[in-house]
Amino acid sequence: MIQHLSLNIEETVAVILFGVGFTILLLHRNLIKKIMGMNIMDTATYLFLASKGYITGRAVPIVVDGVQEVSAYINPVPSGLVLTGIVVSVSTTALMLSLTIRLYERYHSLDLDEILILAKEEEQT
Amino acid sequence: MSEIILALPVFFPILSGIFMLFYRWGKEEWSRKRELFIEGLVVANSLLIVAAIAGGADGDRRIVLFRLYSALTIMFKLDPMGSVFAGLVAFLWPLATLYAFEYMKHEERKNTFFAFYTMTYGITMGIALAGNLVTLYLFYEMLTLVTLPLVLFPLTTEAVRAGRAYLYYSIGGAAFAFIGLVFVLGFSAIGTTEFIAGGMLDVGRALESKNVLLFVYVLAFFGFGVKAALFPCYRWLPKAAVAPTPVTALLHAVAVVKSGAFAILRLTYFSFGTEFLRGTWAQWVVMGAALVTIAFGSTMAVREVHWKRRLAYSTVSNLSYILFGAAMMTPLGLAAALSHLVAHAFMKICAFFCAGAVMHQSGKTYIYQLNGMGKKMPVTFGCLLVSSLSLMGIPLFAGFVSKWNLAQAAFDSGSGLGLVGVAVILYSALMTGIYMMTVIVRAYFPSLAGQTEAAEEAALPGGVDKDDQEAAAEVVTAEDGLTDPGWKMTVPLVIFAAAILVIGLHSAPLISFLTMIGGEAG
Amino acid sequence: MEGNMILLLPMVCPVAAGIVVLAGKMFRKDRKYLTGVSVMVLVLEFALTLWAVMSGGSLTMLRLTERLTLGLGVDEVSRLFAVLTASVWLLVGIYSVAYMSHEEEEHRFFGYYLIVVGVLMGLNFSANLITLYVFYELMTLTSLPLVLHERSKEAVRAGLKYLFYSVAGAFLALFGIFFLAGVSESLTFTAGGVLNDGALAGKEGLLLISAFCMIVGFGAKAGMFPLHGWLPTAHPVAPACASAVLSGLITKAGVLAIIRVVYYVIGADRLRGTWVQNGWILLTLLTVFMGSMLAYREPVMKKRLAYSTVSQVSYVLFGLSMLNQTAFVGALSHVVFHSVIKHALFLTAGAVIVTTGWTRVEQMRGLGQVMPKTLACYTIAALALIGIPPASGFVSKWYLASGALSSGTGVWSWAGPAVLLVSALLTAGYLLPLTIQGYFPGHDFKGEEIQKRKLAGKEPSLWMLAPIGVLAAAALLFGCFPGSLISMLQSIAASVL
Amino acid sequence: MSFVQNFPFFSIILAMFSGIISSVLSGKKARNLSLVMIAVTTALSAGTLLFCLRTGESYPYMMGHFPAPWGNEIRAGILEGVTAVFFGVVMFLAVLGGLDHTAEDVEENKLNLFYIMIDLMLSSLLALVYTNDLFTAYVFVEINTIAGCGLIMIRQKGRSMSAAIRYMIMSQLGSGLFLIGLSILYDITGHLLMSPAKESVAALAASGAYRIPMLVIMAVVGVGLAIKSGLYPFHYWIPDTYGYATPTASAVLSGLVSKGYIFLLIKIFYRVLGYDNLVSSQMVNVLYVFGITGMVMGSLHAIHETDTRRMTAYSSVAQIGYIYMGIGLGTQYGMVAAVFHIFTHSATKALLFISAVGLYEASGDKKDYVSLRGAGYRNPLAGIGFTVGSLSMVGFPMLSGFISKLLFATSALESPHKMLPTLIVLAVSTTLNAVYFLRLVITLYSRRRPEDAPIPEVKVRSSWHLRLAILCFIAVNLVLGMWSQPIVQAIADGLAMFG
Repeated sequence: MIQHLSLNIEETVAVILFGVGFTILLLHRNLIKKIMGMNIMDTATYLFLASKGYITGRAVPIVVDGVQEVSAYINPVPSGLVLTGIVVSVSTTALMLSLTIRLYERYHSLDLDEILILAKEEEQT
Repeated sequence: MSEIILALPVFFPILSGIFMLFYRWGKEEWSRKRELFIEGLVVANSLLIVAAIAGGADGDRRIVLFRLYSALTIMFKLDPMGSVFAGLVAFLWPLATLYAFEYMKHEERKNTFFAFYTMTYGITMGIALAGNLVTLYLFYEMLTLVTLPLVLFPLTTEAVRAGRAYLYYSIGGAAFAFIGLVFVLGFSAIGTTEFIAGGMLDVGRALESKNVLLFVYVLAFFGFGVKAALFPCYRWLPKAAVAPTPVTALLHAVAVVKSGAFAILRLTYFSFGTEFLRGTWAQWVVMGAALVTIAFGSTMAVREVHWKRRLAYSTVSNLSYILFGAAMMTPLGLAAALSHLVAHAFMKICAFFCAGAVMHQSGKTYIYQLNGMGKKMPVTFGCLLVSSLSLMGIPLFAGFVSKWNLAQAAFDSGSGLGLVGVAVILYSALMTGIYMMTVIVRAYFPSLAGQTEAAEEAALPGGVDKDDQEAAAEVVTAEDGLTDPGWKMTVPLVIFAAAILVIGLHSAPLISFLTMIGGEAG
Repeated sequence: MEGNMILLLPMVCPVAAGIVVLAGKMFRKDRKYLTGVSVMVLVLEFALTLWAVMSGGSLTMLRLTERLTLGLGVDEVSRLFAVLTASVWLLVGIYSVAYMSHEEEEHRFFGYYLIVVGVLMGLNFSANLITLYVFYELMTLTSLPLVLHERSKEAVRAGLKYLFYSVAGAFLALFGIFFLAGVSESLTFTAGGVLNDGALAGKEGLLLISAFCMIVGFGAKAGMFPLHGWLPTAHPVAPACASAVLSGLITKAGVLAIIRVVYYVIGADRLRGTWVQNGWILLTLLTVFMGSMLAYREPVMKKRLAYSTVSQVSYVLFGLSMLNQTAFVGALSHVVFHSVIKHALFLTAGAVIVTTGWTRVEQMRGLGQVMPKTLACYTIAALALIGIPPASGFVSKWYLASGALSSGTGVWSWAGPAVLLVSALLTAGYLLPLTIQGYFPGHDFKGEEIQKRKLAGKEPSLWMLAPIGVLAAAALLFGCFPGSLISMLQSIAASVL
Repeated sequence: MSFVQNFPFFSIILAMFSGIISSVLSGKKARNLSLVMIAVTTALSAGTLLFCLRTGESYPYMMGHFPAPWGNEIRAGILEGVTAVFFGVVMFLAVLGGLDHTAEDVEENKLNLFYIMIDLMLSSLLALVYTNDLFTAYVFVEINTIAGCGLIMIRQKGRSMSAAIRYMIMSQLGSGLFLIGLSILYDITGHLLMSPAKESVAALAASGAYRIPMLVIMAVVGVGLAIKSGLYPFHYWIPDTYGYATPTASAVLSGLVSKGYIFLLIKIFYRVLGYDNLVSSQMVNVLYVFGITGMVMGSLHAIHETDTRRMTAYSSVAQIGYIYMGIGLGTQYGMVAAVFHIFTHSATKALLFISAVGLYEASGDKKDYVSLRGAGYRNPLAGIGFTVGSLSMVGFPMLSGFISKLLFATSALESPHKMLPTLIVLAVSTTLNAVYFLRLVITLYSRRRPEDAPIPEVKVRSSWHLRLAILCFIAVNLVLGMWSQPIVQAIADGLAMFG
C-alpha cells in the first residue's frame, strides 16, 4: 500500500489537499476562510489534473528551436484543462468575494450563521 | 349511437354545474325560474339513466371515451350492479334537490351550492357506470374534490376543520387504493383493468406472489374503506355533520359513502375475484375490520347527543354491514350487501331529512331539545318513526329485508366469523333501537318534568363539547309556533318513507334481481 | 290474500278503531262518547274472535319473499289464547272505563289499548315464525305508550327500559330465527317440529345455541331470569288496568312464542335431555324462587304483584321445560288460571288506589271496613293463586308437580316440585297479609283515618267491581269444573309430544 | 449533414451571444431580446427533435471540424430534443410570467443584468442537455451556478444575498466533487469525450481493473450532482434560495436548474459509466434510499412551514426525491418514469410559483397563510392556477402528476424487493402532499375571519403576461396529463438510443 502512495506522490498530496479544502469550505463559519478553503480545493484538483499529463523525462510542451515530434513533449491536454479550471475558479472566487463585501457592508459581520440570523430579523421588522 | 347515452348522464350534470357556476342569471340572486331549471335538469338526467338501464343492462354496452395511458382507458359500461347503484342515485337525487331548495331558502351563495350539488350527481353516476378500475378511481378522486366545497359551505372555522379532515382522509385513502389499482393493472389477465364478473386476475402469476397481492388487496380495501368510513379512518364522517343537511343527507348517507362501499364491491367481486380471496387471511382481516366498525359505530351513536352526529355514527356502522356482506365473498354475500346498500340509502336519507326539517323549522340540533315535537310536526316525525323502525330491523320494513339477507348469507357461508358477524349485527340493531327510539319516545311522549331532566342531561360530561354548552343553556320544550315544513320538504320525506315500506313489504323482485347479480359475479 | 278472510277481522277492527280514537278530535273532549265506543269495540272484538275461532282455516296475508310469508292460522293453542285474550281484554276494558276517570289523556290510553289487542290477536293466530316475530315486535312498540301513560320521569325511564329489554330479547330470538330459516323450507307451525334433518346434519350444536337464544329471547317478555329486569319497574308505573293487562296477557305472548318455537318448530324430542333443557329448567326455577322471594319483601302493592307475575309465569315455563304431556297440560292450564287471577289482583289493587289512594300494604290496615266486597274477591283470587284445592291454582299446580315427577329429567324431577311448593308458601306469605290485615286489623286498630275520611263502606263503582267479581268467580269455577279445559289441553299435548 | 443538424449548436451559441449583447442594451430591450431568443432557441430545439424523430437515431455533431479526440462534440437525440423543447417552453413562460415582478424587484439600471443571467442560464442548460464532452459539461455547470447565483442576489434584499452566498457555497462543494470525479475518470480512461470513455470504462469493467476508482468516481460524481440538484440530505440551501429570489428566478431555479443537473447525471450514468455496472455497484440503491427519505422528509418539512414560498420550496425537495427514487429503481421503466417526472415537476412547480405571484399581489404582498385567506376570490385565475398546480402535485387524475405517479408505481412492479416500500412511500407522500398543498387551497377559498388583518375585498386583475403564463402552464399540465402517451413513448425511445 505504501509503495503505491510513494509511486504517485502527487495524486496523494492532491487528494489530501482536496479533503482539507472541502472541509474548510463546509465547516468554517467565517466567509473569507470558506473562500480560501474553496481555492485550496480547486488548486488541489488542478494539481491532480496537471500531474496526470506529466511523463518523466520529457520537456514542457512549448515549441523551442524547432523540435516538432510528439514524443519530446509531455501530454498538453490536462494542462489545457487546468487553464480553463483556473479561469472558472477565479470567476467564482470573485463572485463570492463581492457577495461577502456586500454582506459585510450590510451586516458588519463575516460569520455566516450570524448573517443569517440578522437577515431573518431584518426581514421581520 | 346508443352508447352515447351511457356517457351523457355523467357529463350532462357536470357541464351544467360548471355552467351554473359561471353564468350569473338576472340581477336577483335566486329565483324560482332557476330552481325550476335545476330541478328540470336533474329530473331529465334521471330519466336519461332510467332510459339507459331500460335499454338493457347486461354489461355488453360500453363506450370508450379516451385513452389516458397505454393500457388505461376511461370507459363506461352498464352492467347489472352498476345499474342498481345508478338507479338508486337517479331516484334519490331529484327529491334531494327539491328538499335542498326549501332548506337553503335563507342561506346565501346558493348558486355555488347548487352548482357543486349537481356536479356531484354527474360524478356519482360516473362511479356507478365506470367500466374499469381506472375510471372508477378517476371519478372517486373527483368526488372528493367536488364535495369539498359542499362540506365547506358554512365557512365557519368548524366547517373548515371538517372539510380539511374530510380531504386528508379521502386523499390518503385514495393514495392507498391507487396501489390496488396498480397491482390490478400489473397482474390482470386481459391487460386492462376492466371489470369482469368473478375477477380478472391472471391466476397463474397471481398465485406466485399470493401474499403480496393479498396485502395489496387489504391496503386497497382500507383505502376505499376510508370513504366507506371503515373503523380506523371514520372520524371525518361525524365531523362532516356540520355541513347543511342536504349535503350530509345525500352525500354522507348516500352518494359519497356508498361510492366507497360500491368501489370495494367492484374491487372484491370484479377485479380481484372471490376465488382468489376466499378463505385467505385477507378475508378475515377485512371482515374483522367491518365487524369492529359495526359494533363501534353504533356504540358511539348511543353516546352522541348532537342529532346529526348520532346519525353520522349510525351511517358508519350501517356501511360496514355492506362491507361485511362484501367480505363474505359469496354470491349471496354480494346480493345481501347490495340489498343493504339500497335499503340503507332510503332509511338514512329519510332520517337525515327529518333531522334537517326539524333544524330548518326550529333550529334545534340536540336530542334533548326535541321534547314534545312529535305532535307538532306529525308528518316529519311519522317518517322518522318509519325510518327508525326500519333501521332497527323491525319486520315489514326495508331494514329487516337486508338484515335477513345478510344473516342468510352468513349462515350459508358457514364461516365461524360469519356467525359472529350475525351476532354483531344483532347487537348493533339493539344499539340502533336505543339511539333511534330515545329520539322517538322523547318526541312523542316527553316526560312532563321535561325541562329539568333535559338541562341535567345536557350537562352530562363527554357527550357535549365546549361550544355546545351554551346551546344547552337555553333548553325549552318545542314552542307552539312549530309546524311541519313546506311541501318541498315533506313530499320527499313521505316518498322515502313509502319506499321503505314498499321494499319492506314487497322485496321479492328486488332481491331476486340482486341474487341474479350475486350469482353471476360470486 | 288467499284463504279465510274472517281471520283478519279480529286483528284489523280493533287496530282501526284504535287509530280512529287516537286521531279523532271529538274523542278528546267527550269522555262518555270515548268510553262508550271503546267498550262497544271490545264487545265486537270478543264476538269476532269467537267467530274466527269457530270458522278456523288459514290465510296468507302477504308474500314478503318467495319463502317468507305473513300468514294466519287457527289451531287449538291459538284458539285457547285468542279466547282468553278477548274475554279478559273485555273485562279490563270495562274496569278501565271507571278507573281512567282519575287519569288525564284517556283517549290516548284507550286508543293504544284497542291497538294492542288487535296486535295480540294477530300474534295468537300467526301461522309461521316470521308472522309471530312481526306481531311480537309490533306488540312491544304498541304497548310502550301504555307503560309510559303517566309521562312522569320514572314512567318514561321505565318505558324505555321495557322497550330495550324486549327489543334485546327479540333480536336474540331473531338470531335463532335466522338459523332456523336456513334449515327448514317454510317455518309454518306444525305440531312436533318442521325442521328437515338433512339440512340439520352438521349443525346440531348451532341448533341448540339458537334454540337457547330463542328461549331466553322470548323469555324476556315472560320475565324469565336473565332479561326480567324491566318487569318490576315497568308494571307498577303503568295505570292499574294497563299493568293488569301487561302482567296477565302480554307476558303470555312470550309464553306462546316459546311454545310455538319449542313444540311447533324445533320439536320437543330434539331438545329432550340436552343442555338446553337443563339450562332452561334451571332458569325457570331460579326465576320462580327469586320472584316470590322479592315479592315477599316488597312493600308497594303493585310492585309486589309484578314480582309475583315474574314467578308465576316461570311456573308455566317450568312446566313447558319438562317436555312431557302432563307438565304441558299443567303449564297451559296455569297460563289460563294465572291470567285470570293476576287480572283480578291488579284490578283490586287499582280499585284500592282509586278509592283510598293507599299504595303500600301496611297502609291498607282495616281495608275490610272500607271495601269488604272487593277484598272478598281479592281473597278468593289470592287463594286460587296459592293453590288451595277448590280454586283453579291447585289444578294447574297438581298437573305441574305430577308432570315434573314423571318427566324423568333426573335431579330436576324432584327439585322442581320442591321449589314450586316453597314458592307456593311464599305466595301465601305475600298475598294473604292484605286479607288478614283487612278483615281483622286487631283490637288496637282505631281506624281514625277511615273515620276522618269517611271511607267506611265506600266500595268502588259497579263498573270496577263487576269485572273483579267475574274474574274471582272464574278463578273459583275453573278450579271446580276444570274437566272441559283439561281434556282440550290433553288433546293438544298428545298432538305435540 | 443536413442544415437542421447544426441547430443544437446554433441554439447554444445564440443564447450565449444574446447574453453578451444584452449587457450593452437597456433593461426593456434586453428583456425583449431575451424573450425573442428563448422563443427562437425553443423553435430550433423543436426542429432538432423533429429531425431526430424522423431519422429515429441520435447523431454526434463535431464542433469546428476537428475530429473527436481533439475537437469538441455535441450529441442530439430524441431525448435531448424533448428536454430542450420542454426547458425552452418552461423558461419562456417563467420569464413572461414574472415580467412585472422582476421590473419591480430589480432597479432600473440592473434590469439588463438580470436578462444576461437568464440568457446564460438558458445556454448552459442547453449545453448540459446536448454536450457529449465531460469537461465542457463541467464548464457549463459552473456557468450555470454563477448565473443562478446572480439571479438570486439580483433582488438586493438581505435574505436573498445570504441565500445567494449559501447557494454558492453548496454549489461549489458539488462542483468540486464533480471536477475531482472527472479528473479521476480522465486519469483511468484517458478520455473526456463520453463515447470513447464509455468503451474504455466497459473494457475496464470487463477486465475488473480499477474497481475501487470506478466506485469512487460513481460516488463522487453522484453525490456532487445530487448536492447541486438538492437531493434530501443536501437540501439546506433550497428553502432560502427558492423562497427569497424573484418569482421568475425561483421558477427557473426550481423548475429547470436542478433538472439540468439530474439530466447530466442520467447522461453520465448512461453514456459514460454504463447503466448495468452502475446497477451492479449498488450505487443505484444508495440513490433509491436518498430518494425515498427525500420524498417523505421533504413533505414533513413543508407541513411545518407557514411561509407559502418556503413551503413550495420544500415540496421541490420532495419531488426531487421522487426523481431520484425513479432512477434508484434500477429498471429501464423506472428511468422513463424519472425523466417524465422531470417534465411534470418543472411544469407544475413553475405554475405554482407563478400563480403564487398573482395571489401575493391580491393579498398585499404578504406570503403567510393568514393573509392569503380568501385570495382565491380576489384573484380568480391565480387561484385556479394554484389549485390545478396543487392537484397535479397531489396526483389528481387527468393531470400530469397522476401519470408520473402511475409510471412510478408500474415501474416499481418490476423490481420485486423494492416494490412494496416504493408503493407505500408513494402513498404516504401523496397524502403528505395533500395535507400541505390542499390545506393552502382551502385557505385560499375560505372566508376571511374577523380577527384577520383587513385586506380590501376587491378583485385584482394581474397583468396580461401573468395571466397568459398561468393559462399556458395549465395547458402544459393538461397536455402532459391527458396525452402523455406520445411523450412517454418519445422518452422511452430516446433512452433506448441514449447510451
